[in-house]
Amino acid sequence: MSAVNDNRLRSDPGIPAHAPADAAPVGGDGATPMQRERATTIFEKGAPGRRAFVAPPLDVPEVDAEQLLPARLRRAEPARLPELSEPELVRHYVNLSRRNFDLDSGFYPLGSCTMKHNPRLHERVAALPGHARLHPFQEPARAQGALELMWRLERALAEIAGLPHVSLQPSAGSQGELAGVLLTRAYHADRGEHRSKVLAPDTAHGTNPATVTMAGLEVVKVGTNDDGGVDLDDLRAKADGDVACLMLTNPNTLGLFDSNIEEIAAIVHEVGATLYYDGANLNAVMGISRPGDMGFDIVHFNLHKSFTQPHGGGGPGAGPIAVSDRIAPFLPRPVVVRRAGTAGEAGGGWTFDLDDDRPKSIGKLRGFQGNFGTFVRSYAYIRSLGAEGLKEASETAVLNANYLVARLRALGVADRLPLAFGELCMHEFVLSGAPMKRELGIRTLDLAKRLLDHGFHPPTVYFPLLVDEALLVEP
Amino acid sequence: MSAVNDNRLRSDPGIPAHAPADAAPVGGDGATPMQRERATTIFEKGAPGRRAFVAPPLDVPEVDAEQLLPARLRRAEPARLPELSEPELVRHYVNLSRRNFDLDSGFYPLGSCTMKHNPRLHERVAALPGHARLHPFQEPARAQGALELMWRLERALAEIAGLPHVSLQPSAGSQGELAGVLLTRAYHADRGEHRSKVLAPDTAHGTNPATVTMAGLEVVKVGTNDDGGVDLDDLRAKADGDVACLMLTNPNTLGLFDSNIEEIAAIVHEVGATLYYDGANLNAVMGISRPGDMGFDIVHFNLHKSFTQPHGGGGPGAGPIAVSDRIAPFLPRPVVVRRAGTAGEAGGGWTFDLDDDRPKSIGKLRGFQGNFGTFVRSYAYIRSLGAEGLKEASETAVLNANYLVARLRALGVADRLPLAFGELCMHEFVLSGAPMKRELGIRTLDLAKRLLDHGFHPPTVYFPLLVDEALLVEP
Amino acid sequence: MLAEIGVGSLAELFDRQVPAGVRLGRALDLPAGLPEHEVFAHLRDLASRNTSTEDELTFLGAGMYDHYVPAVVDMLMERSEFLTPYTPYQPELSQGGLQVMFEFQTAISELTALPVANASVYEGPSAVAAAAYLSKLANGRPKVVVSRAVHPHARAALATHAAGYGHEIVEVGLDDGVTDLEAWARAIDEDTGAVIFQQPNFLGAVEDAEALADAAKRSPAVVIGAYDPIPLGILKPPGECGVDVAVGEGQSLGNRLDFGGPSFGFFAATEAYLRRMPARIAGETRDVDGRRGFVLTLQTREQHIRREKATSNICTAQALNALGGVVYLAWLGRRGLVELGELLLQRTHYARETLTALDGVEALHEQPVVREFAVRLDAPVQRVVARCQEQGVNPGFALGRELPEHADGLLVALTERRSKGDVDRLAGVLGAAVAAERATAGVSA
Amino acid sequence: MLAEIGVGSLAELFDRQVPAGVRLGRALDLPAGLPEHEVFAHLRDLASRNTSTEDELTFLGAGMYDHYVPAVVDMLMERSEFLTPYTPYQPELSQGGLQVMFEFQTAISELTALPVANASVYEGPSAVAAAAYLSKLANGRPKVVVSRAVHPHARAALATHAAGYGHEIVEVGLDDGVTDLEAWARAIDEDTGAVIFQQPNFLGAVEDAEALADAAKRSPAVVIGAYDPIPLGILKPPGECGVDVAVGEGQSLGNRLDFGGPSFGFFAATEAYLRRMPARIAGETRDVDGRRGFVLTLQTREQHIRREKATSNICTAQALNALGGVVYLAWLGRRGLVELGELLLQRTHYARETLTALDGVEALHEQPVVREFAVRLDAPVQRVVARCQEQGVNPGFALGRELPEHADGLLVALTERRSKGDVDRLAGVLGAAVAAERATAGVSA
Ligand SMILES: Cc1ncc(COP(=O)(O)O)c(C=O)c1O
Ligand SMILES: Cc1ncc(COP(=O)(O)O)c(C=O)c1O
Repeated sequence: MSAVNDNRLRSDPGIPAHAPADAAPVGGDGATPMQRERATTIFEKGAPGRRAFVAPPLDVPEVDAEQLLPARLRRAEPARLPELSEPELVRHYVNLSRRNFDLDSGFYPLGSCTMKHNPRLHERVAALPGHARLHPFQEPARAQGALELMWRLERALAEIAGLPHVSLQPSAGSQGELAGVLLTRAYHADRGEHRSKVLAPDTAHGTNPATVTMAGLEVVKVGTNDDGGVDLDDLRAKADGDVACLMLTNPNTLGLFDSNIEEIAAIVHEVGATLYYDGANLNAVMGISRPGDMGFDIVHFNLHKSFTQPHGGGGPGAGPIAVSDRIAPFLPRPVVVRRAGTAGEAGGGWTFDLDDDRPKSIGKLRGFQGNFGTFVRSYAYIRSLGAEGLKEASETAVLNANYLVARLRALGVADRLPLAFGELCMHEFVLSGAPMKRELGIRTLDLAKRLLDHGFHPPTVYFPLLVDEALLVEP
Repeated sequence: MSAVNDNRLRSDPGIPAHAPADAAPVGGDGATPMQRERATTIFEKGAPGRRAFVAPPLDVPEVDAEQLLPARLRRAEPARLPELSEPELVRHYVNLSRRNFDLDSGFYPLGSCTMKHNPRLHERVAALPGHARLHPFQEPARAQGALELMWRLERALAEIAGLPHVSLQPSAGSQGELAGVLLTRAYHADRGEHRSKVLAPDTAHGTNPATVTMAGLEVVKVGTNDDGGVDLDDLRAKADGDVACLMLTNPNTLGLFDSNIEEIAAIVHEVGATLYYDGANLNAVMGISRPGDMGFDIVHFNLHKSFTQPHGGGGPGAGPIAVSDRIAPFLPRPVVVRRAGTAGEAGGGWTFDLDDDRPKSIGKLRGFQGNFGTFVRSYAYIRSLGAEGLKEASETAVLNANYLVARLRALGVADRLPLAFGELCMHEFVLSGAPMKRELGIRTLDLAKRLLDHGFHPPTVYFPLLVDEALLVEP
Repeated sequence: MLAEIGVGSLAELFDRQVPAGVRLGRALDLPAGLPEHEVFAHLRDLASRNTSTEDELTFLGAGMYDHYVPAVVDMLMERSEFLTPYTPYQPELSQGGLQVMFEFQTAISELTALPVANASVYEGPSAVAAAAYLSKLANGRPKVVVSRAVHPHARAALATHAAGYGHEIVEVGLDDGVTDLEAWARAIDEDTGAVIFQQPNFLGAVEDAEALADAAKRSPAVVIGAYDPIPLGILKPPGECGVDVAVGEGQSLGNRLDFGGPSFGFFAATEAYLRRMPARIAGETRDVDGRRGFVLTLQTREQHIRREKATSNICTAQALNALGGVVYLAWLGRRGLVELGELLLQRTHYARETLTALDGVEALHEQPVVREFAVRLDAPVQRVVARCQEQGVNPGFALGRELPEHADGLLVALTERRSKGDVDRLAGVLGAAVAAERATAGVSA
Repeated sequence: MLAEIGVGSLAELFDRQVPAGVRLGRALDLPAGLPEHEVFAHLRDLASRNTSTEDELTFLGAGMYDHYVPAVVDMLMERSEFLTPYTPYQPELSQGGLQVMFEFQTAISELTALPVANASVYEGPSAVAAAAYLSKLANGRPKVVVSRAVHPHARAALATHAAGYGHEIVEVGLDDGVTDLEAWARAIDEDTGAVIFQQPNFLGAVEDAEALADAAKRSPAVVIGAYDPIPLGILKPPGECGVDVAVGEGQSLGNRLDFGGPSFGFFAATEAYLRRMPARIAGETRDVDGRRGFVLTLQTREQHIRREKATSNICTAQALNALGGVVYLAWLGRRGLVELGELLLQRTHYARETLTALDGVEALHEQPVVREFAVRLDAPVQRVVARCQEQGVNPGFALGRELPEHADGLLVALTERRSKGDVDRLAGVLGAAVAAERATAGVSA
């Protein structure tokens, strides 16, 4: 399939709603099963008047509808939604699902994505009516289980990050980043300062600069040294009193742990700026090294990368943040609090509540309490693995990545497709496709497409931008 | 794939438990996706020691195991079960599932199978803990909801069959048949008679004669007339005082409603025999004609054919039976009973119970109360459709089958592949492949395999036996 | 569509085929159809009027057990691709389901140490009857000897089936909770076509399976054992005890309680009985290109020939439930099954010790037990049970419901879900209930 | 594996990369891992300490609604093939997910009568902020005018975001439950970059969307409407009211309540804003052989160029929830959405009439309502709510929790699950609770 996109964003309104689908062409043309069938959208299936929904009969005295809702406020033509029976509907989407590569289809080494295991238990516990059908405006006194779960998850994340305060509110990593930069702004503002710059290495993920812009600040790129880490000289040169914050991923998007991390922290703190940890790669270091101990003030987690929330083909996720004491007053509201209380045995003698009275808070990033459904899954994961298990997960990730590097080296692949930096890596690694392109005329994109032919999902390509013909592999 | 079977019923014990699976061969060989991958059983995957299960730590004082269970009662070598992690396990079975054709894959016109729609609601209600985790020995007073559901389903089936008494116990149609023949035996025995013969038309399903043998009686075949119905002369000749019962499917396996049904019933009843209705094809006549009104004494239902229980690739199902007053005393025990009681508002003032004290009962065909999980689904179906909806389901089935017959005729296919009998049909029809074989040299099996190539599931072939090169189609 | 068919109306389509005398001519007397959310609400309401194993701390077993069903099992059983297909009559389109059957058979074969296994029968009790029927077909002898410690429902199902195909049933009594070996040996003779025992038996006791099988070896009888699959991780398997046919209830392997069904029955045998096995068997084969594949084999019934000679009438069986079974066994794994067995052995011992230490509670027998045991109460059992249930604890099965000679018996079952703390809670509640009943009896005496 | 890598131990692998000063050197202080059945039991216990909409008769809405989630939605969302894949960076392997996104966009576009829609943003309130940010990028004006009848969480999210990217917020008050049209018109000027209202608004009232949009047409402002999708079956769609950008909370379309998330937000706009839309958009394309296919388009962020110029930072969004949304809309169907709207219109009217007939209960406003309405109680609202909850009825949202000026207000929401009988029960319980509180007040006064 060509990557050319003709930007027709809606299905052609000229196609009648129940145009008969041509018979699917079959076999022998070398197309993969995912490509073989003709794409027919749901708007082109079914027949007028069909629907799976059965409306209950009207059980109240009928009142003239015009009287209840005057014509000028009314819709004239029904929205042109699909019209199908339930079996047709199920068939359509089950068949579409079969045109997706998923975790069960095979090796899925996309980099910077991390979560390769989605325990089925988590779907079961998330679906319990006490979770799935809990209204977000239910009185806290009647949502004690949910608040306790959030509180316990916050405590676990705080321990993993090495930072004492947590807000679960952000909807994904990017919103966590935005929260982080806004927290930094609020922190400086509270001290009477306006700082306009945010430093970020050139290996940073695209959301970092986008976030900084959204927070009304300006990004300043910091260079990368020969080891793939932050260029200290460049950092020193750029770290001044107008810097609000340094955003860093560690291990970074090259899969490398920055060996100068302590010095970096010192430089940044010296100018009064804060240190932000992009936690997308956290699962390389759980139980091994903690961002708080490295000197970071603010961390975001991606529950959908490090804590099993299934990716869903692009969400949902969650991006909780953990912060140090000095940042805590500015956390989004409400905050989950625990009080010694009379809730009785079930809550272990504690009462949980939502505290909205936080005068210095940056406010709300979104509605309600965040993506609670993802909290349930991540909490179940942390309880299943425990301290030992989490560390083992990190160890296994790092072991596997290094084993793959070693195998590529042993098989001679590394001659044409070497590691971009160093010899070892953390949970993922970046290969440089430059020699391959130069010597064999094969581009990284060609390699990716060829992997497709072999039934493998290709690694992330052309990221990080810093590396020519990059191939980011996370086994 | 050839139908040759080499009868090696176990995986080769010589294959080491974690023999590496060869890379799947890919693309371009014209094989369908279902055939493409190399079959590797779960016993050949994983690695020693792996398991998804995590045993809880021992929380009781440990006692020497030999003392609790002497060595001579002990297993020496662990059973050679698979050894995999949970993700490996899930991947294996998800990938196996993709090698199945299912209701969502496309047109599935197997005959004599009927159920083409498995509403998803039913899986949801069957999974409610109040159903799924109800122990079969729970005291009836604490299983009132389940007993009420069974009672209500019995009443609905009784109304559909036109026969007043129902037992839900049989596990599938065949066990329902066995129950029916044993009931007939018990009925005659109670009147001091031993009758040794059971009549069945030559179009009968294979389970009918097998059942008769299992019940210790003898099958006598009755011929088929030119209209595809029972040959009345042959029936009259064979109906004598030694006949216990006539087993009939109506519409029969040719998809034809026997127009002489009233006369057939009269002949059978005249010799004091009972009339058994094989309900596999019931969904052609729901709300249109009732076996009880046709003169049948005993009916079995296949909940997995007429009442949405999903087929599961070969079960589970359920085969409830409905009977007339004279057969009722012999029904399997226990029987669900309803009594005016003080159960309070929830049960509508009724109490439900299991009555095991049935002196004339044929006893038990199986453990507990039958396949309760299937009752939940079928009851949900009956409540979703109501009287109107059930009739509409039958009408649609018959309409679709006749439309397909008409289209085949219009397209000239009928010249080579004519209806075996008559012009119209009920919910399914039988084509005779004899002209096609004679004139074109194409056997029914060839046709079936060619349909496969087009991505269609073929109809039932070579059944009923009576028709040469038969093709039984149920759309 | 009507025009194409050549009829004027739907009614005509039926009128031309269904004689007037048998047409219903009125609507069925059933409630009107409901929207999905109302059906859900109604079913949920019914379900909420049952006390499930989520609603009380239960020690009820007696044939079906409240083991934890792993989430992967439910997920796989609910996949359309396993849930909705019909019986695999077209192997090309059903390789997935056929391979599952084959793997299931292999797992059962490994578990029982018997070389052949089928792809499931309905459930446990009727499997016992099916095994007896196999023996009748195999050797034609008129008698079947059955231990009284076989599950009452299995004995009942056997009786019902035997009344049809013709077997005289001879029951052998118990001695300290296990089959009376002497009486058993005495009952077996040249007319004995089959002998049947259960392991562990209905009172939770581990039988001496080898001795029972041995006693039958000088007769023509087929030795049939009805097994609980969970303890087979630690109990000597039937294939090593001289058992010819092992059957059993599969519910405890990853299937729901479901108020008794659907679950699955398993059926394994020695090579000699391969061609007499009931129901379906999947076999391995090669396609024309030499690729490995699976097909249904030995189909001697259904739409096939020699129909009245069929070894059983089973057609639709329990394929989906068997999938649950093999997934569960693979989930436990080779070591997990052993670990689970050892855990239950220890906890069961602890529970027996703890309960029999209570006043008014004593062991019903002294045999080894592995996951269930029987005690005798010095108080009316049904009333003790009711008292416990009021406290949210279901202490077990009142044996008198099925065995009048054990009116004072209570059968207590464990699974991995019942911890030491749960056993201690049971002891507290049961002790109090027995004491209360004895006090009442004392007062009224 | 270690040998192949060339390190002696796992520890060495880390020691060679992670400086000693930042190694943890101790185990994390977290509880030990648990077997699956114990995790399940623990989570089930926590869940049971929440009062869900299954545990009481609820009329709570205020942004999220207890609609019935059809079983097909759950089934499809739980299929591995939709549940587990990553973002569709490889279109060849993700045609299913990409087509779902495309269908979702088309459905949202049809629903809103606006030509372009994206493949989801996080949820409703932040979608309002994202729309305001779009306006800032589009016209750079310093001010945004917001109706006070916009959901308080949306106004809060807007304030938080605006504090970053820089928008001054001007709030416009209400008149009899709807945005004060005169004040609204007065507030809009050349400096206004966006105007934002909600339909139906937070008090359940139907706004005159056309008039509100009209008032902004002489200014540079982008007209932003926050819509509840369910009433769009019967309400004039934003595209026909002069709205430029329509956003909203998608939860009521087949998504669970989930204590507030995850659900999805939708985002639709006129053609003019196509290139400024936040988050992902799937587009139609042809492959080299001319076959129709789908790809992500307009990706101006993530791993791509011009990163600090991105129109939003959204990366992971709500693809799976959006799947639930489009499946739900297809399940309702073209007619079903209208039927549902009409049903709710009638039942909501009945409920308003019934409740306002009670002593001490009066309408908070007289505007048309379609699925939710506000009343004023002559008694302390929070205490009335508590009394009702003790009777198993949650009468609605105490407006004072978010709007101090409506401390006496109660917001009552309906879905298809709440029948006439349920409304009558609410009336009984609410009437009694209000009476009881008034009696108490009378006594203490
Ligand atoms: C390094 C890095 N930072 C940030 C993000 C953004 O996180 P999210 O997708 O959860 O918004 C990602 C994920 O793609 C990432 O890999
Ligand atoms: C006509 C007929 N009778 C009986 C049966 C047997 O029913 P079951 O498979 O439920 O045992 C079938 C099903 O295959 C059938 O089609």
